[in-house]
Amino acid sequence: MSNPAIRTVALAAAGVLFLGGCGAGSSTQASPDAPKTHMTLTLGSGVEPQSLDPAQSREAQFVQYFQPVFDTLIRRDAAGKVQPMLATKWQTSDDQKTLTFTLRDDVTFTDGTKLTAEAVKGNLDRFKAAGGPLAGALAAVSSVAVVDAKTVQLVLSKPDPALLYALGGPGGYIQSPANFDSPTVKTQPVGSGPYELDRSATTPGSQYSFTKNPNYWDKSLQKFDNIVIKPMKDENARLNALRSGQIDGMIATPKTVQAAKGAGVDVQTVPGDWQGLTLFDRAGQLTPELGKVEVRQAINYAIDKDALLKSVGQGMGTVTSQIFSPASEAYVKELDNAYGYDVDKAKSLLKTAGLDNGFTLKMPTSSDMDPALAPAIRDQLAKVGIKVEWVDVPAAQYQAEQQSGKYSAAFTAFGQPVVAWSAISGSVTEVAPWNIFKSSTDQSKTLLSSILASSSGDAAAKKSQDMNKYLVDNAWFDPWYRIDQPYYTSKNVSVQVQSGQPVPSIYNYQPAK
Amino acid sequence: MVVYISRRLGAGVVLVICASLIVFALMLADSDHIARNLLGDQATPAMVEAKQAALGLNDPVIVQYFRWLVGAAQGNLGNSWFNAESVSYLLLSRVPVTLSIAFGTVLISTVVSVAVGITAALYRGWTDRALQLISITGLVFPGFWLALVLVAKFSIEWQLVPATGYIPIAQSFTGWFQSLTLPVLSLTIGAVAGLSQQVRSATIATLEKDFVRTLRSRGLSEGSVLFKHVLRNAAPPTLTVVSLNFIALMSGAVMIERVFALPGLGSIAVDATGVGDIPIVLGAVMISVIIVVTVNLLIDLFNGWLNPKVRLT
Amino acid sequence: MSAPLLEIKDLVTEFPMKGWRRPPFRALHSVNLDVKPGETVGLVGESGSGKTTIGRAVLGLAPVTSGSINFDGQDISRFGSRERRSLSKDIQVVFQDPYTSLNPAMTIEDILAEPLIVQGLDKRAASDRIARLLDRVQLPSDAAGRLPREFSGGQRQRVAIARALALEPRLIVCDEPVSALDLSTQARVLDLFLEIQEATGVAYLFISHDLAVVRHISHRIAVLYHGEVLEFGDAEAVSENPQSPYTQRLLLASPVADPVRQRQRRQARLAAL
Amino acid sequence: MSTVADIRAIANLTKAAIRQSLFSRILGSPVAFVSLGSLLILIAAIIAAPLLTPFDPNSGDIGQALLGPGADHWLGTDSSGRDVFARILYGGRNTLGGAALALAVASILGVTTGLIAGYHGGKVDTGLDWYTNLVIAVPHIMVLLAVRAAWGSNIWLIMTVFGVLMAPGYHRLVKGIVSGVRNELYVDAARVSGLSLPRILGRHILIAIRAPIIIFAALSAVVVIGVQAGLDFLGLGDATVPTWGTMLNEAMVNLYIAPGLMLWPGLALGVVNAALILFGNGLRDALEDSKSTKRPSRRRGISANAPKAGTSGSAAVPAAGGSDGDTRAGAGTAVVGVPGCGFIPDEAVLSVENLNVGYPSGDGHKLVVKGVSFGVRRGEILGLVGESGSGKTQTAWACLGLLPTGGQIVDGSITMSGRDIGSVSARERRGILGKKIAYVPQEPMSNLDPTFKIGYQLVEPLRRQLGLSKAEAQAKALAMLARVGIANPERTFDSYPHQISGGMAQRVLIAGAVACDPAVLIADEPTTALDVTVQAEVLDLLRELQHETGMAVILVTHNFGVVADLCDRVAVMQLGKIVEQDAVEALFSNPHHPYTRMLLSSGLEDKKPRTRLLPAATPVLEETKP
Repeated sequence: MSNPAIRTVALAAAGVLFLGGCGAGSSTQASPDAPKTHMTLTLGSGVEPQSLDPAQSREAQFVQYFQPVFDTLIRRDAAGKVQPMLATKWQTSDDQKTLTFTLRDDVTFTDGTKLTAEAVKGNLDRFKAAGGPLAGALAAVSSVAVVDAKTVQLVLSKPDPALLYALGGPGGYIQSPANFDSPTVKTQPVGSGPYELDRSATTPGSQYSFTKNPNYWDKSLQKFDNIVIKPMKDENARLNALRSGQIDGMIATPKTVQAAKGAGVDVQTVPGDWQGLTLFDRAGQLTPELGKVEVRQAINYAIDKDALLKSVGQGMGTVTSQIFSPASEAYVKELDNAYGYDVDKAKSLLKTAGLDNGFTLKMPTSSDMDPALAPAIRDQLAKVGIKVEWVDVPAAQYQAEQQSGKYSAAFTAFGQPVVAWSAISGSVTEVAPWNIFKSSTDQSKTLLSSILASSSGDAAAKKSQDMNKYLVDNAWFDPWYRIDQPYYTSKNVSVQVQSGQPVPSIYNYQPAK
Repeated sequence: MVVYISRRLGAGVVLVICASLIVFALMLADSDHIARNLLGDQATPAMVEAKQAALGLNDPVIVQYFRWLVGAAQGNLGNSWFNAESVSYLLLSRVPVTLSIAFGTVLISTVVSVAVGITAALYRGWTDRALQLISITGLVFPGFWLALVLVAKFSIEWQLVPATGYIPIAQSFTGWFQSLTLPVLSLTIGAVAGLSQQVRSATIATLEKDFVRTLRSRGLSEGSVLFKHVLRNAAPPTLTVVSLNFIALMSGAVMIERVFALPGLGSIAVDATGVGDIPIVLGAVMISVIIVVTVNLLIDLFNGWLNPKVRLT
Repeated sequence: MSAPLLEIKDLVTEFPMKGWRRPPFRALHSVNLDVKPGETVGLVGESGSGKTTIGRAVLGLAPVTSGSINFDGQDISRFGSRERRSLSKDIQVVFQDPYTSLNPAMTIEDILAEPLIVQGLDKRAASDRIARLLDRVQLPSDAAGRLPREFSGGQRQRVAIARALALEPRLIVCDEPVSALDLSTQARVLDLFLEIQEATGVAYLFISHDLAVVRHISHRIAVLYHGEVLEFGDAEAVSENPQSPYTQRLLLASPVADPVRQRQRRQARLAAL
Repeated sequence: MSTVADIRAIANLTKAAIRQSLFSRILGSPVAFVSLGSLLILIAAIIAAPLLTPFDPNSGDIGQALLGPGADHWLGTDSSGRDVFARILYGGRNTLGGAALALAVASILGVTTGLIAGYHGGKVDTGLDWYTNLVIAVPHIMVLLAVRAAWGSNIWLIMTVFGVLMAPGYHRLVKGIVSGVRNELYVDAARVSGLSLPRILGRHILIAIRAPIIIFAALSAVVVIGVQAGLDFLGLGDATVPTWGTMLNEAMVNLYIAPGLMLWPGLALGVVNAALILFGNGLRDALEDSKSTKRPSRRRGISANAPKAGTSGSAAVPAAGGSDGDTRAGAGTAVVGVPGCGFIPDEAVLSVENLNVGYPSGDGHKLVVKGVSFGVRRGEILGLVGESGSGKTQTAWACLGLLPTGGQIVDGSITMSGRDIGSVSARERRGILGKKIAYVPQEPMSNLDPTFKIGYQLVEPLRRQLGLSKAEAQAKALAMLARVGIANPERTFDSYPHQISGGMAQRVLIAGAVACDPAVLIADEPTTALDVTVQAEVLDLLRELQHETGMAVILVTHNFGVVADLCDRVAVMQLGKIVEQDAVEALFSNPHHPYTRMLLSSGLEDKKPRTRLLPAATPVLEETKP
């Protein structure tokens, strides 16, 4: 039910590592209070979209630019659970290969076009074909069929546990079919959402302005007259804007939490990324030493995770050794402590691997990593005899460099989706974009297919936990900790954090009482 | 005059071509990451390949460059790769911001520097030393550091002016003025430091000129001698410095833009260069070169008007 | 009579003008002159007359558009820089301005040693020679270690003369060498020029705007006006009995230091208008 | 950006720069000395880093992060537990080393091209000019980022490229100076001496550009360091290399947790910047001071400013004038005038009594005019004659109240219609100047403001002093131009100074001086810069004007011919004193003072050509450096 895209999209686009996705949710649905009239919600964002065409959209921080304009097929509530939106209900076939959606019949796009099954099919087909950043989210969908005017059927090539969650995000944005071939499709979005983009009050690089859709079908989702989103790359600039009353909400890093609290800003956190090293070259193609499991385990033992969390994460987070969110079905509590800080153990493991003299590990670094990380990792690994060679790359190219295949390991920060499969399909399967060296063993293959083959949720959960154990035992990764992602709001608004997303969805904001 | 101006503008066109070619060649020296940056982390190698081909990155450099040049000659700078908008729209929306900052800074720093520089030149002694000390202090503190302090006081503590952002003048003059106050102030302090020294030197040099004594011997008021005659003679070197300051602000104000979240040319240029948004980069180079050429031409014409001896024909 | 040491024939000098397609400025129109060994030829004229240009052309510092400059029977007007350098033994210069003709950053010794070392003298020989040169121009020998700014205008001009003498040239081009000096200093420097000529037999091409100075030091005088030689002849003849009306005017225009005679001259001049 | 700024100002100093040895200049300026000293100490500390700190700048214990200053870590630790002091020292290697590299590249490149362009001029210059314009026009930060994207973030590479981008500044500076120095006579003299081109460039031209380049380098170092820190601050530098900029970047990240981290790299940058700026300014000021000792103007020497006490260049100092002896009031009484040398006539329009003019010097005043007294009657022309350094021009300026900066009337009075105009307020003086007492300067061209039309320069004082309307003032100015013998007054009225000849310019200045019918005209060497034929005409004009208006004229000159032509009375000055004063015929026919006699005998009139002018025993007055 979750989407792998939550992971480092924020990282990649914003170039800021701590703004990744998140997992488990908070409790109640925002209840609509008597809305204050004529209120504008102004948000500071760390990113700016490349295009307002849903087919080119991304997850995480980007959703705030799209949600005002586009309704999704289904809606993720604050806890990350799927709820009806444009689809009032949906049904999954027993073989998990067919999904049937029933659509609302009272929805019109802001250009007057009516929402039909045809329009939904058009959007889904277009999303797959456009080759946008998240085109892979609908990879399992082999065809979309219009059953009748208000029923649409998705046929899958294989089961995809993450598909529903994806349809609550970019994969499920539905725009007016009349706009598909418009020359302004990237700049003047037309959807059926609660707000419309006011192009005249919008300046790329400066602000995106949205006004209330007067004919919207669910007034309870329109808590503001206007929404303004201002891209502000610099966290200090955002904080200054928030403190001086220019914006009402912003994403932040743990480093400013104390200051924000001191300034009377409302601070909330949502479980965020897991951070650590991803050891890409598990077969030792580039760095033969990494092919040995003892070496990967030694790396896990060599890092003083508590010290890192305390210093870099300001203690806001939980030390772990697994990549799965506590909210996901693959989570195994004991695995959080699988690798404690143990230099001697690490040394003896390296000795076992025949590496008394250690080896050199080349990894990319960029200025947008916390400046304390690179030296700390180098020093800690140096203690067990592993020499880290940091290659400085421009922040804007960091993600491209990580995925370039030039490095056998890298520092990564991944969101922790509620659906275990999202994480698995992002980093573990052979075609996963973050399985850079296509790592695969007989055991991993077996485990993967057994997850998909499981008929029940419980069985799948069991297999996912087995997968988790396998990954931890074989040290495919070196996770250090899960961070608590802070989000700040002014006294003018109240907001509920969104599980699985570093920033709250637009629906979660409301004027303060 | 017309011949002169058109020759200068012609040279400007050649300058645009050379400058853009240099930057283009640099950008393409390592263009592998561009498609990947565009597609994000979920892209497969095949998608990256396809994107690269679609952007024309697989063509020879010279072909790519000519494609751009032909478009540019027809007034079409193409669309940004990383943003759906057209390059001209994106850049032109930022020109007012940058020009507002640059003009504001240049104007205020010039007025202040002239006052400070002339005072220092006239009184010398301890006044001179005090003013020099103040202006040196301006050079010692980095602009962004000053900016942070100013925001903390003026925006957060006293809530006098907005902490961030830009408000177009068409929307609200007061808003525009307020949104520029702090950025201009933090840039001005550094600019005054250098410029006032220049005004001081030029004024001292002019005050030593023989004609100043002769003008005084005619009973002219000190104000008239200073502000009409000395200033006009001291102006050309000062103007050259002002124009260099202005040019530097075109892309050099990026730190200040970042601190105040201002959508200026500097930050779009820096961001575009970082990710490899070549159409924007080339457009930004073109705009800056055009601005530089125009500013230099205007300064030379103005210098010619000030000093008929160097007047050009 | 002996053959001329320097012979200028039909010398034309043009300077390119700034600006597009502007015709060059012709500073000298077909100038003819000659200087015999040991002789002083005075060039007199007002600003813009081309007198300095002639001197610079002889020194190779101004272009020769056409015509020839023969030194010792050899046309030097088109010498390359190497041949020109070899001429430094024969032709030297004393400039007008003693403040800018000496490099302010070099000591007197360095300044005087420069031409000597170029000619291959070793340091020791050079320093002996410098002591003799300083003595020759009546400067104290402790002057060698000092900088030009420590000296007055007259003393600096003596240094410049010493530099010109260093290579024992046969011709010295003197470009307004006394016009920046005070009256009493001028007299002493003129005395020095004469004394040196008597002792060494060097020839002077002596350029000045002041007819009285030229008259005093020259054997023959050439009067220049707008790039042309108006009159060239024996010093006495030119200054006592000028043929050209311009020379006459020049002569009358210069005031004499005697109120009574000056009144008469003024009246004569005003009457002539 | 501020430093490109200083190119012109620095270039202006060149002439002064080469007149004093660089080293002594630096020593001579305490500011420059102290700042250079502190820079050198810092550099030494950076080089000796391993001796000063046991810590590795790149590694630390993250468990020991963000400690305050203490016994182990003197300046505390950073967010990964590295020793801040060690990082400051080792970071300084990269920051200052990078800056030095950029400066070296920029200066080597810029100086070379500047030398070539300045010395050769012509097409080479045009081509290099075009190239510099290109480099200036390209947005530097984009080039740096593109280079970084293309070839990686190696600080040395980036700084090399930045050096290339900065080279145009040096190019322009050097070219400007060299094209000036190229025309210096000493360069010509070197060519005539047979020096080869490389030798001339090396010996004569490099020396001239050395000091300005050092000043410029000091100031542009501030820019380099600023840009480098800025790039690091924006996260565009190499985060793995310790520099003060990356330290600032780290401090920014931890701004709210450990604001103290900002302090040390900020301080290091501040100290270096301040030292560089103060060093540059100090050296510049030192050069400016020496520059203000102007050399005498073209044909005749008048020391425009306080002559400095210098070393006498010869043993032959006459009893009359040891220049070192004159630094205090009352000293140096060796020059004694003959009786009547301080004569003040009755009914003098302007009378000067016991005038002493001095310039501040050490613990007192250096007097340049010592106890001068004279007076001038209506309709009279008084000649004030003397050699350079005699104080005649200082006396004239004192009468006008227009002494250069620092100069002041130490004692004595200047009386005009019963009022001491030496001590009136600036406002009152402006009422007198031009109207009661006017001035004709020596160099016609430099005494007209080149940026205003001649008409404007005449009309402006007329309107102010006579309260005329614009039209009236214009009519009067045109009439004055006609009166001084300008053939086409309208055309001259509409011309800029550079469009007219020197003789005409002097007529314009005379017209401006006499326009308000002054009672006294002070003419300072009014014909010295003119050709003899023009000189005669200008003297005629002055005579006529004086006859017409009956004004009193004080004529300052060194030329006895001019005195004989124009003056009624003459005062001879020597070393700040009047040594003799008499009616003109009497003085010429019967000079009393030996100095007057010596001066008169130095003239060339009535001397047999090609004979000695002075007996060998004449006191060598020229040997006294003014």
